[in-house]
Amino acid sequence: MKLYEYMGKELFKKCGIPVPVGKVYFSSDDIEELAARLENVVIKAQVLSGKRGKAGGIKFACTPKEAQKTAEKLLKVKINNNSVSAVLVEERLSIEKEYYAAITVDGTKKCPLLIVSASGGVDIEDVAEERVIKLPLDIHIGMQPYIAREAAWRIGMEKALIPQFTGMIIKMYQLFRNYDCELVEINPLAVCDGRLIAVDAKINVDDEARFRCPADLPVTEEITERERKARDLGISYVELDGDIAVIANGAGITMSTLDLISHYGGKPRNFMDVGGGATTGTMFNAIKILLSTGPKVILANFFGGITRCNEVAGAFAQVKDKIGFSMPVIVRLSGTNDEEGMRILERHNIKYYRSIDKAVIKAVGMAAAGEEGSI
Amino acid sequence: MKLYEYMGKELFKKCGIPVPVGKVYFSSDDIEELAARLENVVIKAQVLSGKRGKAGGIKFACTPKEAQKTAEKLLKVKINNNSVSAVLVEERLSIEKEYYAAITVDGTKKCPLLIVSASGGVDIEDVAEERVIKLPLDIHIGMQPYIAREAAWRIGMEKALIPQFTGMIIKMYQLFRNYDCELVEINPLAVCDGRLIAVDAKINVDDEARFRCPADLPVTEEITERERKARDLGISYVELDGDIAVIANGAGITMSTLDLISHYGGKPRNFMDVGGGATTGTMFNAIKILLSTGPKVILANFFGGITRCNEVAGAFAQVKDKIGFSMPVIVRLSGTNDEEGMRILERHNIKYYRSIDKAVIKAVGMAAAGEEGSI
Amino acid sequence: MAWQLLVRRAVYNYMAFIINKDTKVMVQGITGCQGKFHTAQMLEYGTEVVAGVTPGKGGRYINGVPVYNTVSEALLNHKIDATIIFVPAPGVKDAALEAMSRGIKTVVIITEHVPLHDELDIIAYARKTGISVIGPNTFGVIVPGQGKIGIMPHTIYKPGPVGIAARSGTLSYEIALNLTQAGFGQSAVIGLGGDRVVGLSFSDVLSIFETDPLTRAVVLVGEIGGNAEEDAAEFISKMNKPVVAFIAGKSAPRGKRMGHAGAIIEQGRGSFTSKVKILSSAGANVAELPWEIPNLVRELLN
Amino acid sequence: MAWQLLVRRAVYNYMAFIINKDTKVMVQGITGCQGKFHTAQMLEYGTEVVAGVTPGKGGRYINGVPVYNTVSEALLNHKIDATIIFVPAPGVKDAALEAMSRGIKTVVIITEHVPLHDELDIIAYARKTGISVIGPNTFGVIVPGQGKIGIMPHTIYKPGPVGIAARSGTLSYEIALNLTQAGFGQSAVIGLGGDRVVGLSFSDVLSIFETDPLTRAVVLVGEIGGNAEEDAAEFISKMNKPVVAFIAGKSAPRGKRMGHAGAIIEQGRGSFTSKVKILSSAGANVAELPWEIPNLVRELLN
Repeated sequence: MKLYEYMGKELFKKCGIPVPVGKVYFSSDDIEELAARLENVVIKAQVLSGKRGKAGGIKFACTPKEAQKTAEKLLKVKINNNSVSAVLVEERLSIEKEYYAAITVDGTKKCPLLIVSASGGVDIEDVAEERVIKLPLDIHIGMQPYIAREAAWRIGMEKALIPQFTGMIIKMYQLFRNYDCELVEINPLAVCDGRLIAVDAKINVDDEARFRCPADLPVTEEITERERKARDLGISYVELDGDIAVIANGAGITMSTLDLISHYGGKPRNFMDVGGGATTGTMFNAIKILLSTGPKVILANFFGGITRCNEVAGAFAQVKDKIGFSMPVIVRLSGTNDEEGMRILERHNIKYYRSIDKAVIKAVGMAAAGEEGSI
Repeated sequence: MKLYEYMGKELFKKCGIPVPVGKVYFSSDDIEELAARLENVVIKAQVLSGKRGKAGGIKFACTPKEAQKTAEKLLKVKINNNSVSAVLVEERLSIEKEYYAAITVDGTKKCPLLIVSASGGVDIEDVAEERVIKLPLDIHIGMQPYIAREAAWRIGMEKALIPQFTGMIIKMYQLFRNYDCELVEINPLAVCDGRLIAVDAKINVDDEARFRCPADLPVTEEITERERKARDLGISYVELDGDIAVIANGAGITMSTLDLISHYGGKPRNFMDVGGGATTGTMFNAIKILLSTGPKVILANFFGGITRCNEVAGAFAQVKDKIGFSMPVIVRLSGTNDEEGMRILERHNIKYYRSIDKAVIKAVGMAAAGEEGSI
Repeated sequence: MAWQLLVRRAVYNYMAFIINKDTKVMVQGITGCQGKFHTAQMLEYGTEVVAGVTPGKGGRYINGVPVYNTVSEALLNHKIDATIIFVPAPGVKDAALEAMSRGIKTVVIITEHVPLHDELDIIAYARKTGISVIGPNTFGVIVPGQGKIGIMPHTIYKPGPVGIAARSGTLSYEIALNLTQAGFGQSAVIGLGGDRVVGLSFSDVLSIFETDPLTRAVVLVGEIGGNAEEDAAEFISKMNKPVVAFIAGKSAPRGKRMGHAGAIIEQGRGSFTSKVKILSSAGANVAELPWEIPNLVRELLN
Repeated sequence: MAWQLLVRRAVYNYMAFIINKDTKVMVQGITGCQGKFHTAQMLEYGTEVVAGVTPGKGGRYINGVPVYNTVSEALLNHKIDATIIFVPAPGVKDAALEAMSRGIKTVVIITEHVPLHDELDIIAYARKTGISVIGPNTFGVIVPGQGKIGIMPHTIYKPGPVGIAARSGTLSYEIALNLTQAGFGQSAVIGLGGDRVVGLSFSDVLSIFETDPLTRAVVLVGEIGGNAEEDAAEFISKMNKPVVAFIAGKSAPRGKRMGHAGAIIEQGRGSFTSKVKILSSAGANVAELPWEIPNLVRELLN
C-alpha cells in the first residue's frame, strides 16, 4: 500500500523528521488563509503515481489568491490518469542542495538496504550507478549511527549536516521497521539554511502486515471495488481489459494461463489466483466476482495440491445451481482429488479438460466466436 | 538505581502490565478517601530494601479510618534501617496463585535471562533450583512469544492464562530494554479471578545509562550527600565506618588497599576509586570529599596507567597549598610519571612511598597512634 | 556468510540436506485443517512425520502423530531433522524462530501472506544460526521415492534425472507432470516460495543440483518480478549440466502484483523480456510454452 | 557458539590472537586526550599503530598516525588487525559495531561506564561475527617484548613465563611489577574488564595460556561480584599448568558497588569467601596478600 505524500509527511512529523510547514486540503476553501501566512507557496497534487512534477502536478503561487486558484485547478485535473482528491500546500523553501535517502528491502541480499545519493530531486533510477551508495543493513543491529555517518561521508555531505542526517536516517529506519514498510524514501532531502528537510515523502507499506499496522497508519486504496472484494476473500485479483475471465490456483499457473490465452490470440479479463487451499465457499464468491465482470467465457485452471479439485468442482456446481452461468465455462482440473472433481462437473454438465492447452484453445475459440458453451 | 515499588508500577501501567488499583501517599492525608472506595486495602511501605514484609512494612486495613492510621504509623517507622517516606495504598486482592517472573542479565552467558517460577511470593533465592526456570535470551531476536510460552508450560501454568502471560513477558522485555534495566521483577505475579496482576514491582536501572534515560524515568537516591558529590565528579565512592580515608585509582587496587588496611588491623573510612585518567581538578575535589569525613589519616594509593602520577601529586600539592591538611597524608605512587610525581610531593613535604605495604603499615600505625604525619 | 557456507557444505551431503527416508519431520500447526491433511499426505508418501506442535493442543494425536505444546517438548521425545510450518501468517515468525532456536536445521514454511519484515527476521536468524529455510509461500520439497516435506500432489512425480527449482507451486506441478508423462522422473523438486524475500535462492538450489550425481538436467521455473532469475543466470553460466527455464508472466501488466508478493514488475525491473534475455545468454534453454519443456529436456539429455 | 569456536581456534594460533610485532592496530577516538596519549605510548612500545578514526576529524595526523572519518575509510588505506577504543561511553557501542561490521577481528574497549545493554549488544554481535572483544573497562592486553594494545604502563613488564589474567587494571600492574622485580617476566597480561558483562572470560584466557608454550604458570587477578572466578574454577580444575589466584574485596561490604560495575556482592553471591573456596578446591593457589604472589609462583615453577 502506497501512502500519499501528505500521509507520509504526517508520519515523518510524528517520528521527528523535519518537513516543510504546510497543510493538506481536499477542497480549495481556506487555502488563502494558509497562503497568506506562508507568502510563497508550493501546491502539490496528491496522487500515488511517480513523475508528478513532469505531469504538471506541482505548482507555485506568490499570492493567496493565486494559491487558491491554482489549487482549485489542480483538484480538477488528472495526473498520469489519476484524479486528484487533495492538494498539499506548503511553504516554498529556498533549497541549497538536494540529496536522496531511502530505506528499502533487498530481495537478493535478503536484508534492508540504505540508499543515499548526492543527486537528489530526480528519479533514483535515472542517477548514474556510481553516484548511488547502497549499504546493506543487518537487521540484528538495525540502523546504527556509524552506518548513516559512513553514507554521509561517502556522498560528500558537509560535516556540519552529518549529525542531523544521522538522526534522520535512524528515525527513517524506525519508521521502516515499526510500520512494516517496503520503502521509506525522501527525495529530495533538501538543505535549507543549514537544516535538512524532507521535501517529499514516499512510503510503501507491506499489505501482508495490515493485521498489525499501528492505529495511526492511514489507509489508501488504489484498487477497484472488485479487487477489494477479492482481497476480503483472501484471494489475488487484478482487473485486465480482455473478455476471458480466468480463475486458477497459484500465481505461477494463473500467470501462465494468461500467457497462454495471449499466445493463442485471446485476451484475459483478469488475473485471479485463489491461492492454496481455497474452500468451496471462497471459490463460490470468487466466481461471483468473475460473473460481475461480464466476460464472454470463464476459464478455470486448477492443479490440485493444497487446493482440492473436488472443492473447486463443488464451487462451480453450486454457482451453476444457485445462480447459473450466462456464458460458457471451461474447467481444467488435475492433481489432488481430480477424479472426484471431474465426476462432480460431469454430473452438473460443466465442460472440463485434463490438459490446459486444450482448455485454453477452447476458451479462446469460444470467446472469438461468442458461441454457447457447456450451459 | 533501584526504583520504588510505586515508581515501578507506574512504568508497568505505561507499558500495559496490569497492577492493582492504588495510589502512593507521602503523608497520611486523604488516604481515607481512597480506602473508602476500595474497602479492603493493603498499605505498603515504600523502601528500597528487600524482605519488607517480614520487617513489618506491609499492613492491611478494613476501614478507611484504620487505613489512615496504619499509614500514619508506617510513615514514622524505619524498615530494615530505611526511613519510609511514602506508602502505597492498594486494593486488597484475593489471590488464587502466585508466580514469579523476572528479566535480568546473565553475566556469565552475557545475555538477558528470563526467570520464571511457579513458586511466587517468596525470595527467588529461597526457591529450590529445580522449581526455577531460566531461559537465556538472544538479544538479536529479543523476547518472542514462543519463549514466554515455553516458560509458561514448563512451570505448569494453566492454559487459559498463557496468552496474558506471553503478552506480559513481552512488555517486561520491552521495558527492560527501553529503560536500560538491570532487573525487571514481578514477585508475586498473581492470578486473581482469571487475570494476571503484578502485585509487586522491582526495577533496577543501569546507572551508566542515565545520560539517555527516558524523560518519564523517576530518580531515586540511595546515596549520601558525599556519594552524590563523588558521582558528579565521575568517581566511585562508598562510605564505610573506619578512620583511614582511602583514595586510589582502579577498583581492584582500591579494594585491595581496604583489604590491606583490614589485614594490618586498621579500619577504612571509605572506598574511593578515582578511575582511569582523573585530572588534577577532579582529584582536588575528590580529596576535599575525604577531608569532609574527618579521618585520622588519608592514604592514597596510585599506580599510574591511564592516570598520571604527576597529576595525582599535583592535586595533593594544591590541596595542601590552598586548604591544608589537618591529618597525616600518606601517598604511594608507582607507574606513569611516578618520578615527576614524587618530586612534586617532595617539594610540598608530603610523605610518599613506592611500595604499598609500607604505606599501609604506616597509615594504620598513625591512625592507631593518632600521631602527627607529614604536615 | 554462514548461510553460504551451509549451502556449500550441503553440496557434499546432498540427500541429507534435502530429505531422505530417514529424515525425521515435525509439523508446526499440525492440528489445523491444512496441517492435518498434509500430515496424512506426507505419511502416505512414506515421510517419517514424528511429531507435531500446536501450542495448547499438546497430548493429542493427529494421524497417529503425537502433538506437543512446544518445540522443546517435542525435542525431548524425538530426534527431529526438519520442520514444516502451516501456522497462520501472523504466527509464522514465532514458529520459525522457535524451531530454529531449539536447533532444528531445516525449516520449510508453507504459509503465504507472511509479512515482509517477518521474512527478513526469519532469514537473518537462519543465517546467524546456519539453518536452511525453504519458503515462505512454498509448496516445499520432494525427492521422489524418498520423501516429501511439502504439499505437492506427490502422485505426479517419479524418481529420475531432472531437478526442478520453482518459484511457483501449481505451475511446477504442471511441469513435473508433463515431464513424468514424457518419461522423465525427478531427482528433486524444490519450491523457493513466491515472496519477495525467501530462504533458499535459485543459485543455492542450482549448486546442489550441479553436484548431485543423480541429477542430469535442471528445470528452472521462474516468474516476473525481483531478480532471482538474474541472480540464477550468473550461476547457470558456470554450470556443466543443462538448464531449461520457463518464466511465467509474459502478458502481465507493469506495477501490478500477480498473486505472489514477489511477482511485480517495478520501475522496469524484473520484466519477462529481461529475464528471458539474461537466462538465454547465460546458456539456459528458455521454453516458450510449458509443454515444450519435456522436449527440450529430451534433446539436452541425448 | 561462534565465540567458543573462536577461542578454541585461537588456542592454535596464540600469538596472532593476542598481539605480535606485525599486528596492525587502529585507534578509535584517537584525537581525544586519552587516545592521543596512549597512541604515543603504544608507538613507543613498538606497536604498529597504523590508523586512527574520529568522525569529523579525518585528514589530520596524531603522532604521525593518519586520522580517518570512518573505519571503512581507514580500511581502504590500511590492513588493520585490531582496534582499541577510547571514545566516550555513549559512543562506544557505535564505534565497536562499526569496527566489527567492517571486519576488524579484535576489539579492545578501554572506555569505562559503558551502559550494560550496550555491552550486551556489542558482545552479541561479536559472537555472531566471530570477533574477539576485550573489555569494556579494560586496560587492554600486552605481550611483553612484542607489543601492547592498551593503556598499561609498559615499563613494568618484561618477557617471561607467567600469564596474567585480571579483572582490574592497577591491581594487576602492582602484581606484574612485583613479579618482574622478583625475576618473573610475563608471557602476556590480559585485562578482562571490570564490568558485569565483558568480552573475553577468565576461562577463555586460561585456555589460551594452557596451550601457549611460553606460559608456565598463570596468575588470575579476580575480585568480588559476579561469577567469573567460579566459571574459571571449572576450567582450572582441568588445567595442567599451575594457577595462582588473588581476589580483591575481602573487606568489602555487601550490596555496594566497589568501583567496578561488576564488583558487588548481591544476594550473598560473588563473595570473597565463596570465590576463594571454589578456586582453592579447583586447585588454584590463592594468595592472601598481593606480594605473596611472586613467592607462590617461584614455588610452583620449581
